[in-house]
Amino acid sequence: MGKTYKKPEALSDNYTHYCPGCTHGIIHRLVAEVIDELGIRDRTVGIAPVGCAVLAYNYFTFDFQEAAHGRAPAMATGIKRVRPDLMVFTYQGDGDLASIGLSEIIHAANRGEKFTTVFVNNAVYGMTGGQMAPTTMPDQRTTTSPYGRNVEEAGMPIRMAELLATLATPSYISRHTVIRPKYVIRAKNAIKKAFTYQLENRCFSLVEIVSTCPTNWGMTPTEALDWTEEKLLAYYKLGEYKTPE
Amino acid sequence: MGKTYKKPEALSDNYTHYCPGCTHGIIHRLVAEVIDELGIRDRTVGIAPVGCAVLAYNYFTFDFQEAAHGRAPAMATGIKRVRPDLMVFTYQGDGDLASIGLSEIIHAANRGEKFTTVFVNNAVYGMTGGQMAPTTMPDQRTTTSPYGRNVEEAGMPIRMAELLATLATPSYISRHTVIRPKYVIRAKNAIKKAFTYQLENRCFSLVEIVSTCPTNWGMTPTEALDWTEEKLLAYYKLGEYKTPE
Amino acid sequence: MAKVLMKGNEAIGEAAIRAGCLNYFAYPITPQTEVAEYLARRLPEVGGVFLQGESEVAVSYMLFGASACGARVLTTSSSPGISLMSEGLSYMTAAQCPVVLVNIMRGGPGLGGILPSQGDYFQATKGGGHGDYRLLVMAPASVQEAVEMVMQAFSLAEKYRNPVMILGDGLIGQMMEPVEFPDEYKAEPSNKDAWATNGMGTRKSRTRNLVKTLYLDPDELNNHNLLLKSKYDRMKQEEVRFDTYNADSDYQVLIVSYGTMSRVCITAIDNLKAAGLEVGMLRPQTLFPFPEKGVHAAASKKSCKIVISVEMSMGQMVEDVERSVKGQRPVEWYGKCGGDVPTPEEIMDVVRAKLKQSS
Amino acid sequence: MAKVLMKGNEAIGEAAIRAGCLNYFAYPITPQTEVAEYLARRLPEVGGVFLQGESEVAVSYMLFGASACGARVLTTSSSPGISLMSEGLSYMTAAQCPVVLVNIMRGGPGLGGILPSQGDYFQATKGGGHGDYRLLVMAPASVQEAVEMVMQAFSLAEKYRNPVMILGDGLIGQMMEPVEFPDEYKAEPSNKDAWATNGMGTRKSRTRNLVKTLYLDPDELNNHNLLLKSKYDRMKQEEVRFDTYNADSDYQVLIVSYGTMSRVCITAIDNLKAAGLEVGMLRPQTLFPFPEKGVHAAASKKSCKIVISVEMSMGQMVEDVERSVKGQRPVEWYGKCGGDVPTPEEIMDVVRAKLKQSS
Amino acid sequence: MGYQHTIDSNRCKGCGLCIAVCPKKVLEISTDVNTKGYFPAYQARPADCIHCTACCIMCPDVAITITETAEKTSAGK
Amino acid sequence: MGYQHTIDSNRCKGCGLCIAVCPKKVLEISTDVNTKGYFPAYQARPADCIHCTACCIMCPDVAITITETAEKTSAGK
Amino acid sequence: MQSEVMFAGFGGQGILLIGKILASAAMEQGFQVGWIPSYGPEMRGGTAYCTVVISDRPIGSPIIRNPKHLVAMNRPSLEKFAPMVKPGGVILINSSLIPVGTGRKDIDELKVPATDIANGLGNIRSANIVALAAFVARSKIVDFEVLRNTVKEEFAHKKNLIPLNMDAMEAGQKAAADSPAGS
Amino acid sequence: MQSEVMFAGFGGQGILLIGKILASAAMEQGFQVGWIPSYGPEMRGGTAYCTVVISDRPIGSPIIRNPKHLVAMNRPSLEKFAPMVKPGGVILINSSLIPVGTGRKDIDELKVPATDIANGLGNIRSANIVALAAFVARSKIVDFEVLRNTVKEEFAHKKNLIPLNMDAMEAGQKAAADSPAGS
Ligand SMILES: Cc1ncc(C[n+]2csc(CCOP(=O)(O)OP(=O)(O)O)c2C)c(N)n1
Ligand SMILES: Cc1ncc(C[n+]2csc(CCOP(=O)(O)OP(=O)(O)O)c2C)c(N)n1
Ligand code: SF4
Ligand code: SF4
Ligand code: SF4
Ligand code: SF4
Ligand code: SF4
Ligand code: SF4
Ligand SMILES: [Mg+2]
Ligand SMILES: [Mg+2]
Repeated sequence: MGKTYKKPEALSDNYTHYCPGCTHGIIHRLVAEVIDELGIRDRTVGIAPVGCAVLAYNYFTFDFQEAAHGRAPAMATGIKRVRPDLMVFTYQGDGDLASIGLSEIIHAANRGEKFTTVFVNNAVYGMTGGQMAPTTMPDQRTTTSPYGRNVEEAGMPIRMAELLATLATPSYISRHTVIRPKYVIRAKNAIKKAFTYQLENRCFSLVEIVSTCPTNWGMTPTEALDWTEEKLLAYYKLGEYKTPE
Repeated sequence: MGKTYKKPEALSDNYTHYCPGCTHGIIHRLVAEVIDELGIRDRTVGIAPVGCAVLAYNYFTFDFQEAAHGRAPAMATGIKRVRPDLMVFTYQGDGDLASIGLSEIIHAANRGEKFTTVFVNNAVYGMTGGQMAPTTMPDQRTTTSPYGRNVEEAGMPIRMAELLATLATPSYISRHTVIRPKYVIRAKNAIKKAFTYQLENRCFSLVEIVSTCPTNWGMTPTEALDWTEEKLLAYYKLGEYKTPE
Repeated sequence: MAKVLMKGNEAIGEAAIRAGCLNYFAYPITPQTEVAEYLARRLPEVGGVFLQGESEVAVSYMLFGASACGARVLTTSSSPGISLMSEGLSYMTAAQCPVVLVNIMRGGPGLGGILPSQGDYFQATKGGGHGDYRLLVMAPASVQEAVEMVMQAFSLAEKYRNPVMILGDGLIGQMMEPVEFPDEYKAEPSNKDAWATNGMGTRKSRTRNLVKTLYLDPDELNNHNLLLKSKYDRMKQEEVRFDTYNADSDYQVLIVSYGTMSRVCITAIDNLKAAGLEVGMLRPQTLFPFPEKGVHAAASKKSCKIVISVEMSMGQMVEDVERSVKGQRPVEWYGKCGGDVPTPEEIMDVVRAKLKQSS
Repeated sequence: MAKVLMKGNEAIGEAAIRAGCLNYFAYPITPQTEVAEYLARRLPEVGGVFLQGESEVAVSYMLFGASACGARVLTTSSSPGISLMSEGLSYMTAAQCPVVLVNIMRGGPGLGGILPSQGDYFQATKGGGHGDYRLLVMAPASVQEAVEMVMQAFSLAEKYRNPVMILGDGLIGQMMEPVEFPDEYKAEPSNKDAWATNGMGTRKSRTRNLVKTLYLDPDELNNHNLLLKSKYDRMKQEEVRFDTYNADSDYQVLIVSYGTMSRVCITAIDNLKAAGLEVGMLRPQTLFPFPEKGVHAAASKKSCKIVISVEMSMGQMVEDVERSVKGQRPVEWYGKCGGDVPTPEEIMDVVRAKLKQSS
Repeated sequence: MGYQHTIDSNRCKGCGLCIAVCPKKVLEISTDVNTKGYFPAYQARPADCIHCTACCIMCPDVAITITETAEKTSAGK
Repeated sequence: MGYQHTIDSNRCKGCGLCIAVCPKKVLEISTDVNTKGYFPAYQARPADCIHCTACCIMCPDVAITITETAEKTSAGK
Repeated sequence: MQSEVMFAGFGGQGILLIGKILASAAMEQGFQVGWIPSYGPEMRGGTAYCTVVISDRPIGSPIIRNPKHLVAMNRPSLEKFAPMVKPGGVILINSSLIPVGTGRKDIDELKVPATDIANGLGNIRSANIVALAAFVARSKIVDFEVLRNTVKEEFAHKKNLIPLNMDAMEAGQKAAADSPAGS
Repeated sequence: MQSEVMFAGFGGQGILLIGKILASAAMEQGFQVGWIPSYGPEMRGGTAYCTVVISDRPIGSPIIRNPKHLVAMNRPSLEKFAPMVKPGGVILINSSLIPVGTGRKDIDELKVPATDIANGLGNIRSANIVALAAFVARSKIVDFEVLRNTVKEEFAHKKNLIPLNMDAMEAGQKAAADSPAGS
């Protein structure tokens, strides 16, 4: 029952700047595998966020644009409107997408822009050193919520998949994670589905992936996986929230 | 069964710049009546939007700030955070709140900022002469959708009340209209309820009011009422979408 | 093509189409919304892209995305809308995106008013956003000139891979004047395969393109800035444009003025000439690069006693005039902002008064 | 109070509290996030307000709302974040909101880099937003000076009812230096009943207050702009501040430099003096109002052959230096941006080289 | 009959909303223009007015007021 | 036995995710530091490896590859 | 030689349109022209006005404080602008809506009941064309035939309105002829 | 007189902390001091370093290319920075992790197995304090007693760590004494 495994073509050989055990790396690989399998590398344009994944383009082997913080969906809109033949995806963190970029992602989804968003939710601002995000859990300590997120002042964490799924415009919205191999496989299938809807020019598609930030959570990579399962997945329920009918 | 009727104190004598039959005038009056009845004029700060209601402060008799386009909720947040004792409301149009100001209203609502928003949805950009808004109906002709709103390109109209009601943070969210006396009375009760939740420091509160723009709809004021009832109310369902439990 | 009577805003929209730009992203704002309204009708007719963005912030990044994959794009807005594009302008310039922007200025600061103004000179020429960058800025004084500048803007933007801004005031947008479109003219989109993210597969060298603005290594970032600077220096060499009026006379006063304001000055100059006072004018057509040498030379003319910068602002271009004159002559400013454009009579009085003081 | 060793960013946060500002709204961005992290801990201890906004755009309007009802407010950010506040800054200045902002500059344009830079000089001093407005801009050269300027900023903001910006580079924020806080000092919030929207009921004259920026009538808007201009003119009279180094020597070269860059120049000047070459320096402490007279006088000194503007940018302050020198002496520029701060040795070579050329 | 129904003809913009909602068809648009250039509404059949305030409630310009008059009558309570 | 399991010790950051998911407890962290200063994972009990790719699937740094080796064996299919 | 005509009235009276028609006609005749609208505060509800500048050489300032002529379609605009008109110009007064005159002796006051005439023609909205025709007939600022063609072109996309507007042209021309020159 | 000390090593070795402690001690002794961190690209994963400037007069440039002294806690940083040290300075080498030397004759090379010593004390994390103590003992850049107090203050909020770090101070001082001066 053995299998072989090798690095996808869409992924470069570059050594990543990510911290040990950061799941950004897994998610990069899944995107690359999907692009290989769909054979669209030649006409794909990725958009890197401002966040730990800002250097994502160093790890992929196709055209890339680097966005301003939160604006990737507007850039993707610009590309798809003038070049509908290109396959476009944004790769965004939770601060990027759910805080400063909230308007851009909702409007793009609501206009039904035909691109794909890979939304990496690690419940914190990783790159800047662990500040509170709109997705930070109640009582979770971060450098800007040193006494724990106080829901009286900061409100409850925003669940983007649920929020976007309420829009009337057809779209594909689902939430996955990569903390165990079985989840990794499901996450990849979802990403493939999302890209396929784009290929068919069907609708906007977004896959939220509940991810980890061992460094800013102050945990070992494996502790981070367990905390994700226990705390994050209890609030961020996995599943398909919307499919275009 | 006769009744008396006179102008509320919170309303000034100034003649409004609104077009004949524009329901902004009715909504102004309702807000003023509620403020009179709650006796809070002395500690109320209103925030005018950028839109036809930008001059709202000329028609009220208490403190006012004039916002930038879409940013009223951020200003209200600033006020309530440093002066929780003040009663604060934003008065915003649909372009202001649902287009450029989408992020500000959602984040304010999600943080549970304790102010009130009166959201006047007339399905068009009134002040600038009738451009398409995120709330414009499918196939509705506007100066920037001269062939009618194409949902393939612009997506479906955004239903703000429904969208905001999905947030996990407690709030009061309802939708009303003012196209018939009976609706006017309900709308007023909802506005009063919203202000009362603020008085009790309970939660964020928003009342969406489906309104008219006879001028840019190219209708007489009475035709506008009928079109609202027939077209808008069919999509923008009236009712309470959320109450703080 | 025959002359047609057209509103500035509509003529600007048509000019873009004639220049081969079929992609327009914008957010409505007075006094330029007619551009959007015109293109909302026209672009579908020519198979172009019209999109009303949700905000000027979003629009600026739609421009980025579209132009970074090689498309010609236009946006138009007015003062507050341009402010919201500040970050985007810094990014687009850093990423070398050849976009064209039109700012039909209104009164500021803040919400200000919707009448004509020239209060955004600093923002346009010094860069409203962060970091070292410049826009190539052109200022039309008539609807016809607006059309010509818009059409040239696209080739200039591509020549330098730098955003170009047309800076007009509300009158340029609202006025109707006869315009002629060089109907044959249609700039050929330059080949952008060297840098555009238009899909590896479509390019000969099947290496990937990357459009970015982050340079974590200080030397790389410094070199990137030196590259950008070299483009601005080249603009200063090759793109400076200005016009003069009554410049061969022995003018005692030199007026520096641009846009609609300069037309009012022309009437004032004619009247003053009739009344026996010679006044010359230099009208910058490019605000960046600014005609420094031209202004210096014109100010240094023997007969010239004083230089006056006349602007619909509280004194912005006057700083560039001062820099250019280098102390050769006293430099004065006259301006007004709010929308009430100074009249020829007003200018005449100012010229007489300031000349009197200076002597 | 005794000296403490503190990081610039943390000292800035503490300084605000000492100045009686207990309200902070901000969005994280390197290299100044430590201010937010410090105040997130400290403000709750002193019963203050700490709020991380959803974006810099929102933050700028939170400042507007809070200051317009009379509260002292602070925000801190870095280059791209300040660009997103451009519209807000235009509005706050138009509405005369006394807010204090700190920009710990990073390399630009675009995302640029996170290392020290002075590339936002234009944005800060000429106004990144639309319309005619100015910020009062102060540039500290040490952590201690940053603390003092932050504390003064609040009273200046209230004196003029105008936003005040502290413009520092990444080193000012990241360096640790000994600082002393005048622990008694605590500026009394001035009475703002004349204009603040703090609730009619709380005011003697029970007339309502209105904070707005729209003036549809052109004369009203022009008068409003004249009012604002009068404040800037007053700043030019009363607030210009600068420092000099080796200025009593018969310097052959005058350096104009600010912030961290000026400290590097001091070392270079000492070394050059040791090597027998006299160089003087003028360090603007206020960038707006700019020390025009000071620079003009210093440049006009007989011994002075040349003026060099040394900045961590591609040449921004140099334009104000040129304006000030008025052609008295050749004005040169030296700069670098990217984060690699020029070294004393580098400056020494530049000074020698440019002096050679000029003679 | 206890109530006084007044339309401020110079505040009125002639939009007709009051006319549309009057249960008693009391109101009509007048034929003479007001200072603002609008043709205001007026009570064509005042006697039919039951002072239900429907018109006041719908008037966007607060042009209509109903006051109690001195002599109280049954209709008045 | 038909498959070759390789860990690129200089790509490995020693995060341990592979170790956590290995059904056969094949992997361990080595005691010698790599060029990047990390202690990489290695196959302590290669014989137990069933080439299930679980470790490959979890490795954020694509440090693990499994290739088919020349001689096909039963285990290989 | 340069002359300016100001058109003023209520929003909705078609003021900007007749200004544009006059400008087009003048352009057809080879003049330099400019059409400057009022925009901003006045827009909503209040008075609308525009200025047409016609000149035989490039037009300098588009900002005109004292126009040569005025076409006033309602009372507020007559009161607001009549005093600004240069001596010697024509002031057309829509006497249907304006019971008064200018009281000025130094201008040529032309009273035309444009609204009534338009009503007579069966469509009140053509009052603006009646006024335009009358004004041109009196001021001779452009050739009447050229104006006629320009109006035709303007309504080319609404052919059914052309006869009405041609009648309006005649009626206006006639009204100008009938009404006594000067005053 | 001004001297500069560069501390360099892996992130996580407590490099920035010992820099700060030295700066505080110098401040206590009345010197002008500045502590300049590395921030940016290097941050994540790679080497961390900071420079402490100590002077008897106001500090000009905070940017130091050629420090007087170097404390190198790992091999990459020794290789990167040793060549930049001014002649006559002290270079401390954490010989537990660095098998090599500088090969320079113009500086005072001090080899201290800081990591091993710390391990011996029961907590590898105190290696930085061992190195700091050894460096100060050798360079005498600040008074050892003052340093001792500063370390105490630094750990005031983690009292339980004070004994450990005091032992580290002794061990470091001793290590410096034992190792031959120069090389
Ligand atoms: C306009 C602007 N504001 C702030 C920043 C600073 N910044 C960079 S990344 C980031 C947050 C990143 O968090 P997230 O999006 O969750 O990505 P992660 O690093 O967690 O993957 C912030 C605030 C910036 N670069 N630009
Ligand atoms: C930054 C900015 N962008 C655009 C505008 C122009 N603008 C003013 S109001 C408005 C839309 C108003 O529509 P809405 O909010 O629906 O209010 P309404 O007039 O319909 O009541 C726009 C786009 C502006 N003032 N500022
Ligand atoms: S900081 Fe967090 S998100 Fe960023 S690379 Fe490290 S672990 Fe991953
Ligand atoms: S334009 Fe529309 S919304 Fe604005 S005042 Fe007129 S009717 Fe009301
Ligand atoms: S009060 Fe009632 S009955 Fe009387 S006019 Fe008004 S709506 Fe009609
Ligand atoms: S509703 Fe008011 S404004 Fe409208 S017609 Fe009636 S009285 Fe006049
Ligand atoms: S392939 Fe499977 S069995 Fe082999 S090491 Fe990896 S996880 Fe363990
Ligand atoms: S998962 Fe990859 S990086 Fe992590 S320890 Fe295993 S091989 Fe190394
Ligand atoms: Mg994150
Ligand atoms: Mg609206």
